[in-house]
Amino acid sequence: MAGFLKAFKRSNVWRLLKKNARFWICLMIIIAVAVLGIVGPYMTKYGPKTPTGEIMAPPSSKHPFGTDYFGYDVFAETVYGIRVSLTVGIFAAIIATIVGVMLGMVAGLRGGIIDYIVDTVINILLAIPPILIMLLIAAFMGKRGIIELGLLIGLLSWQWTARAVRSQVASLKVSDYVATSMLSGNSFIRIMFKDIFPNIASYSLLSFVIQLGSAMLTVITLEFLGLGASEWSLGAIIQLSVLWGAIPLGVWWWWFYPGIIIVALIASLYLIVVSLEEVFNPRLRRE
Amino acid sequence: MTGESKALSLTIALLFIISASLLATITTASSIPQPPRDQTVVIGGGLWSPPTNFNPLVPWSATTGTIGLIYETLYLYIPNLNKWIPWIASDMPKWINSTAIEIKLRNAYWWDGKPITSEDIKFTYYTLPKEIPSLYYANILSYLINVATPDARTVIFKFNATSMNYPQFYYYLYTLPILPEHIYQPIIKKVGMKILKMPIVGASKPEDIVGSGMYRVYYTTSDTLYYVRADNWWGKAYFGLPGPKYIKYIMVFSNQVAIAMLVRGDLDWSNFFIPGVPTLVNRYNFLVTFYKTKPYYLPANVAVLFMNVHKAPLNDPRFRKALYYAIDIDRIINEVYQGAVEKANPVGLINIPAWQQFLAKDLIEKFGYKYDPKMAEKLLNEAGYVDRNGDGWRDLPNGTTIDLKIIVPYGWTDWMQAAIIIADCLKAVGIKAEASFPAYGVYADKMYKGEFDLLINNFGSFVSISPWTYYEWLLWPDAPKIGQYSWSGNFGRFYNKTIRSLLEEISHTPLSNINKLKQLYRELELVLLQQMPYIPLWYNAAWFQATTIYWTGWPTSGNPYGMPLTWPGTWQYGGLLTLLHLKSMKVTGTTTSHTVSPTQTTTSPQVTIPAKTTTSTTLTHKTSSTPISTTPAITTSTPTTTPVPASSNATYGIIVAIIIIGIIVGVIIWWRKR
Amino acid sequence: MAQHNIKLKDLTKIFSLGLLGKKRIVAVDRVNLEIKSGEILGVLGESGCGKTTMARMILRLLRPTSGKIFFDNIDVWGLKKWSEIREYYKNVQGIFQDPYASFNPRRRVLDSLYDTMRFLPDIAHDISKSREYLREILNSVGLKLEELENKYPHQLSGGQLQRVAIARALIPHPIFIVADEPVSMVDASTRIDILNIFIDLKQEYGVSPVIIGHDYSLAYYVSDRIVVLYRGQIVEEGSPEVLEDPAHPYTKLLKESVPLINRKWSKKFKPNIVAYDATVRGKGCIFAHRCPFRKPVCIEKEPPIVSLGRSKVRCWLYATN
Amino acid sequence: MAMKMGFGEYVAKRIVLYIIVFFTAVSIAWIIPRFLGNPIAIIIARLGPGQAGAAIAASYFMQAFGLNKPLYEQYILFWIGLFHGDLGISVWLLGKPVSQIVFKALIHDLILMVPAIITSWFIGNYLGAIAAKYRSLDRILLPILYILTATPYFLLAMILQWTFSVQYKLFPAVIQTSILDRLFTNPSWPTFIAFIKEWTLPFLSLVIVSMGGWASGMRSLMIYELESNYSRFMEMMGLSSRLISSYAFRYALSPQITGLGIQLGTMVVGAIAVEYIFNYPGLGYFLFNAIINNDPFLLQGAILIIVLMVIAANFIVDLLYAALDPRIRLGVMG
Amino acid sequence: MDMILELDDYRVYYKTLSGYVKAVDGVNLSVAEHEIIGLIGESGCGKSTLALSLALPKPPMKIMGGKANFLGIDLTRIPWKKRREILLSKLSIIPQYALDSLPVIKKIRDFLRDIARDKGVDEEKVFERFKERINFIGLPREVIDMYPIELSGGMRQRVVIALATLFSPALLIADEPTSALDVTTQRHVLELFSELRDNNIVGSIIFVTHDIASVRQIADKLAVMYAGKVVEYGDLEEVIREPLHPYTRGLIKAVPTLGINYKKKRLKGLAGSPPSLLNPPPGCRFAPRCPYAREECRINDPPTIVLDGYRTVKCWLYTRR
Repeated sequence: MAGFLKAFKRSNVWRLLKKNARFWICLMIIIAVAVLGIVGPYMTKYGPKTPTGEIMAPPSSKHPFGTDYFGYDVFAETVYGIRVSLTVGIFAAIIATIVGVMLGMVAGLRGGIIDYIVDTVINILLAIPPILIMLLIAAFMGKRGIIELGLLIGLLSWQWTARAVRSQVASLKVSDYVATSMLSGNSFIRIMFKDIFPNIASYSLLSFVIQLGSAMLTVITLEFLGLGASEWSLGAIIQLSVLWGAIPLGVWWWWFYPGIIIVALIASLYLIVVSLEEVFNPRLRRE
Repeated sequence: MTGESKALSLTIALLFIISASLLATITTASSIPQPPRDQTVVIGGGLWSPPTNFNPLVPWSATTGTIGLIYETLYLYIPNLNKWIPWIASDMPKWINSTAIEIKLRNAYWWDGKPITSEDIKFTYYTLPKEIPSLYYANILSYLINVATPDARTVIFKFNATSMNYPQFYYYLYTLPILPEHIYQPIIKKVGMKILKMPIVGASKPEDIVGSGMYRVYYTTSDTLYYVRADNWWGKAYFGLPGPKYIKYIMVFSNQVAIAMLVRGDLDWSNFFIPGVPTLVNRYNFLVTFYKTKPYYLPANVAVLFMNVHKAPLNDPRFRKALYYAIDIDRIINEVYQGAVEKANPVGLINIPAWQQFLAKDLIEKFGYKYDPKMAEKLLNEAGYVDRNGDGWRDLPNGTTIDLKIIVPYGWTDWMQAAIIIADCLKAVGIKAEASFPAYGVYADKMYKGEFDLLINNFGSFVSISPWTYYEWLLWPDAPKIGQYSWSGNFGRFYNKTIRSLLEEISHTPLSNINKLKQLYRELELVLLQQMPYIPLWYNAAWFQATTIYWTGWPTSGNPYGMPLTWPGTWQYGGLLTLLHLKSMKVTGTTTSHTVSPTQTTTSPQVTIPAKTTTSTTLTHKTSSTPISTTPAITTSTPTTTPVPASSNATYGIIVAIIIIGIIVGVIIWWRKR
Repeated sequence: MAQHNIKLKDLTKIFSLGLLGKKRIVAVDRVNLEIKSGEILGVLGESGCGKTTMARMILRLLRPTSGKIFFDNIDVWGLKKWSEIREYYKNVQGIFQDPYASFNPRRRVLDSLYDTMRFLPDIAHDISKSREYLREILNSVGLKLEELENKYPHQLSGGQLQRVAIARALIPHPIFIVADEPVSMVDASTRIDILNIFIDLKQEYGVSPVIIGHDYSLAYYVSDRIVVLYRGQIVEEGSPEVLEDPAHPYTKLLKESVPLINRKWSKKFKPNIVAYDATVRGKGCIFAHRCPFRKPVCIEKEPPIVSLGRSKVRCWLYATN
Repeated sequence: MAMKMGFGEYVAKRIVLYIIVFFTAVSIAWIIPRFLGNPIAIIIARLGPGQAGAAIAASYFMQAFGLNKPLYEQYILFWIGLFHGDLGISVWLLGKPVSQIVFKALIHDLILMVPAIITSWFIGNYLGAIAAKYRSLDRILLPILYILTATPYFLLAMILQWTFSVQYKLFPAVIQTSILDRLFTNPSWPTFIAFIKEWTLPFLSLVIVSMGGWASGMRSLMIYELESNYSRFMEMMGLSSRLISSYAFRYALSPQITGLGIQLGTMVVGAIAVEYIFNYPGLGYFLFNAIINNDPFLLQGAILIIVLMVIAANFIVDLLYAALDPRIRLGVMG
Repeated sequence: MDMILELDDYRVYYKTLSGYVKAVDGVNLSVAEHEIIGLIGESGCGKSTLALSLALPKPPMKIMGGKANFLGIDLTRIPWKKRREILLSKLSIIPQYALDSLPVIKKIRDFLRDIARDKGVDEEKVFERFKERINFIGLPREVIDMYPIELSGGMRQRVVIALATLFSPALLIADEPTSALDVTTQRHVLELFSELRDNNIVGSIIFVTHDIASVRQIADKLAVMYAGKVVEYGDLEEVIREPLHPYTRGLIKAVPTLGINYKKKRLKGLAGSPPSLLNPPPGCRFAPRCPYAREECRINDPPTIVLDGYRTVKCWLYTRR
């Protein structure tokens, strides 16, 4: 591992990344949000449902994000919300990436009927907005825990990854080195993991980050529509603020802070992908 | 132009032509002049589906106002004053003997000019339920033997003394709409039971319904219902005419829309639950509520926490009692409602005179139920509900884990928040509980089937002449087993022999026999306090906010003439009186043109009407000089409706289409130039 | 030395395209060929003639549409068990055109060799033994084991890498090595050395290379026997000398068009460069539309294979019908 | 080797896919609500007191909605009804035929979404092309574009609502559906202007967010295209960068056109939140209410129309794409 | 004879993260009027860089020094606007993979129109000129109304040639124009180049290739590049007949020709591989592979020695001391 790190540091990737200010800013934001979600609950003396006694108080040193209609501290709500939303998002992204990479690889490598089925499912999921199905299922799901919701989102958003992996693998499959590997007497599984996977690993990583961004967006939207995992997720805070008239009542801090954190997080994820793509792909590099 | 650009522009043009033609062919046949704003009272809160059904025989489907504005009842009942107002009846019902009641009628007539006679009353109360056994009030015949009509203005109801249900009959007196026999009888002859399936009875469209009330349907759209004053209403001689010439009843589904419309003055009379009323009342001083300060509203019904008493641990009265001690109802009231509702007493009798007299205050004091988590923990410990598996939550004595779920419908924000707080309170005493928000339909299904742990509901607990209606709904002794639909309010399936007999006896006791009733209710309440089969939480309010921009004369604590409700079937509680009291701001002559500018800071409670014309004008309303407002009354029935030629629709659609296509062509040209 | 062979029997590959597979491209058309051990077979053909498809079918990488391939009378595509397929690959190995594409860019080149070592379980289990073995193999292709240690494909030159590819194919001591354009991506100055390796393989190890290529003079240089492919069919077959004096009009055309270092093109000859549509095939001779010696029968009927002594030609010119 | 696939085959293949999509989506929309709860309960819940009446009403509605039939029969009847244009009666908006509701909602959606999609598509692609072309501008534009993409539709809607209707009272905060109705029943210029005012904010919310997506997509596509062989060749021919980028733009448009169909799907869903905030009576609004009110009939109807809309858009886009890209039009792919 | 292009100590480097790759490192070369000069070398020797940098020195490519005098203009320090004017009208380039270089979304006519407008030339004149060219090249006239994808690779290649010669440039640079073509088409295209020159449609041609046999067919002069430097230059016939530089010698020896079979004569290639241009060795860059290398060769870069007036060789062997 240490050797790998050393090699990595010497490599072009590291050299390019070091210079990329955007990458570091975005990474900082993501880390900051994650830290807020992990440590945040210990930073505030309020729980998400602890009445503070001040109703709809604007942001102050005591309540950095103000308090809401019910007199709860918005900062406390937000940090607890980040926890839930981020967990669901990460879980969903992991599932989507794993399923997408696996299906894409198997379909691309095996071809035939499996490929046809996967391709058709991908096309169906691309044609019907998957979030529509998510909405439907989420609405009628008895229990919407973090795991259930993560599964739901993950299992319905792998199609982009799968499609990209499938076409990459399909072109790798006819490549000479896979043929060489077969001539070397390697089995299908060995070829998949030794020859195919390393070549899509960096794509899988990028795909995971993109999936995380879009899963977060989906999570937030579902939460906003009241179909999220818990009453304290980021989207749910915003939903509650809308339902309780935060806009006409002028309680902008109630929804603005959680909202801006969501945007900062997702935008950072997307921008990191742009930076990484520039690093991995010389054609996109812009001096 | 090269091939591909041609293809592109053609496709886009096609897209727009499709949408434009859809636009042009949009339905709806006729168009009616928009009623002038200052003669219209805009109401919201009681319209939840498109105004298409006006059949008073299926009140659950009937549009609001069907009973009250179109068809009228014999009496009005004002719960907050415990006052009867004879409406079609001219006097209070008079007992001739112990099995007969006599009611005299006013000189009332239907819109078609025919008088409302005792035959119509008999038709409504006796003939109809007899001919349609599946009518919702057909059980009246179990004690109503006959209805006699000695003359056109006198009705005598004859009862079976043993099966007589006094509270129900009195309830029917102010809730059953009197129907025109001359219109309904021939239809029943022809279609029989199928009359229940007719959305409109005796007419082809709502505008042509023959009723007797003070408003008739003007026209309807899919989400708006217009009523126009029936200027030949019989009651003019007795009550005068209501103020607003038009009622515009709008369908709004969300709080934030209601708030937005209310503070802009687009909604005159709101029966919505609206969050932040204290803030709003402070900020917009044209807003009126019944009370100027807490609790702002009159109580209307009871929000009850139902418990599934067949499921451990909720089958244990000790556990249920502990729940009462554990739940901080005041917290819900303060956090969720900002004090706009009141805490319910442990049996849930609303603070209206007709109910309060039967509240056994001494019993309640003796039991001393209150928020006391220590007490709750003590009770739970005593009953053996302690943490047995070390997960931090209490378990059943046999070691099974307890995991309660409180369900309320998704989108019912105040209840959602309340459920969260309840779950929070339960967690505080070590009971694992979670608030869950299924879709309304799922919630209702679970509720009627009894497949739940805990839920909040209030449907049948509306204020009435007698607490019997409340208890009967809540404790319906014949509720079927869990898993089968029980359409009564005994969602928790609480069966108790004493209660069954007490309810029976109460129904057979005349309302005037107060002492006996007091005794019976006391016994019933004793059972409730001992068993705690449900927990009354707070009194849901008669949500009412009004603006004084166009209309004044709203009922307030200073002039509490009625409950200003417009929900279906509740107009008799004061909504009709409110309409009679309303005065146009224009008539009072304060201003001909006013501007609403909500005061931005709560510190300057300046009266905004007439307001200084500041830069921020949200709504400028010029008193119109449209012919309708100047010509006092087209006294003959409905205003003439001019069907707009279909071409006008199409023309408009085409204009819009041309505009859109123009924009697109412009964009294409711009794009081509690149 | 025992005689081994690979027999192609009516080998055909058709690529179906489109929704219902209506568009068909016949890549290999009823090829009958016997590849014998102990000789270097050169397959000569331009791009699109089906030579790569044929190689991949022999290497069991692409399933034939019809026809069969026999290795010592074993139906190659009838093999089902993985162990049998491995056994086949132990005897028949392959080398591809682009050495950089033939090695996984993410793996060290030696890893690929060690993979192949598993054909020899006795040696593979002993690290020092297998290193010795590899060293020997690499020496025979002119490489040193130490040069390759920890190297990734991109760190080697094309010539070196192609040598590694040959070494890899050589590991199980196969009977045949099918090399698809083994030198076309290698620099001109080193090409000949790679070809020499194949010659050495035959002479020293008894491996029989099948060298597929498009270069006229290279094919002449390296082959013991030559097969000329055009649009999926063998048009001419014989000793390398047929290239000097071809019989088939197509081979003639090739000979005239090929640039050679030691002569300039004659100005008289103008090659017919009419392109063909890969999806269209007439009834007659596949070369008929470009053939300067075309007779009516060429368009009507498929020509027979005519034996001319030193070569076999598929042409009506030599048929005595 | 060029793969050949005729234009007709391309279209046929897409049609087959869309038919599968249609059946799958509509069946899912039909099945899911059946598993949960009796939609009749919601009607009965409105009834209030009275055990006797409720029981009668329940049996009446069970029969009226055909819920007493076995499931497979209901499913068959559903499809039969569908092909007769009969989508049943809404439970939530009791008594109203679903077809009427969704038809009207569809029109409202078209009024909102078609201009929004087209506007955002044009502006977004233009911005993306500019960002790809001018590197100095890219530094500023790139983060902005991605921030826009990362913004949930509803958040932007709220920011706009707060800014433009609460702080500066330029536009009304919500749609009053009556104005929309009046626009159709009784059109007049004041109504039209009032409508446009109400329409502006939802329109902007949709445009600005999806614009970010288009622009960021266009940017990467353009960068690729500007590095491609033909761009190189054109540079070698000394052609102006204006012309080269216009070619690159044309190339990059093809995938963007394909994206249009898919984007429509996300926009429909994004529109749910926007319609919810602005009370705009489009399909998203009814879909959402159908979900939370357990109205299977309205749900089916709304999904059906949305799926049809997405499919129709995808199909138009496919044709457009084929028409624009000679590679498909001439039947050569790959 | 007038010189069209004179390169003097011309250097083009690539900027990479690890430093500069010295792809063209001090090249002296002249192209006279009306001559075809063949530029050959192995892959990675800098020949394509040299060709491309004259037309389009774009990052990461960077001109590091020297002069490139083209018709009196120094191409190394010419502003972009000025260069655009020269390109196509005076200096044209046919890029590598020319058959993929046409924009497929436009008909050739539309593409021509755009070129005409962009260059400020009359459209009709351009159409006329183009028709003339395709006529000359041997393409049907209908080509102008077709999409590039409707054409075969060879046809597209020739369309590119037609486009590049549209304004009769004084210098045409052709970068590996035939490597992706069939043998027959290759011959046609190659002959086309000399015909273009013979008919004065283009002035001079720099013909960049790795195939010495094809350059043999058309060029007048030959320049051999090795590792960023021109190692030998002279009259084509002379160089081929009597190569002076050890590299050229080895290269020519390594190329087989028809009639040489391994059984008759074993050819030998050049051992080793070219050096990395990131850190080239001091001294002669060919020294590590050179059979004649001496101590001196490894230390000092050999000078360019001019023989017979214009023939040059860059080797210590030919220094007079």
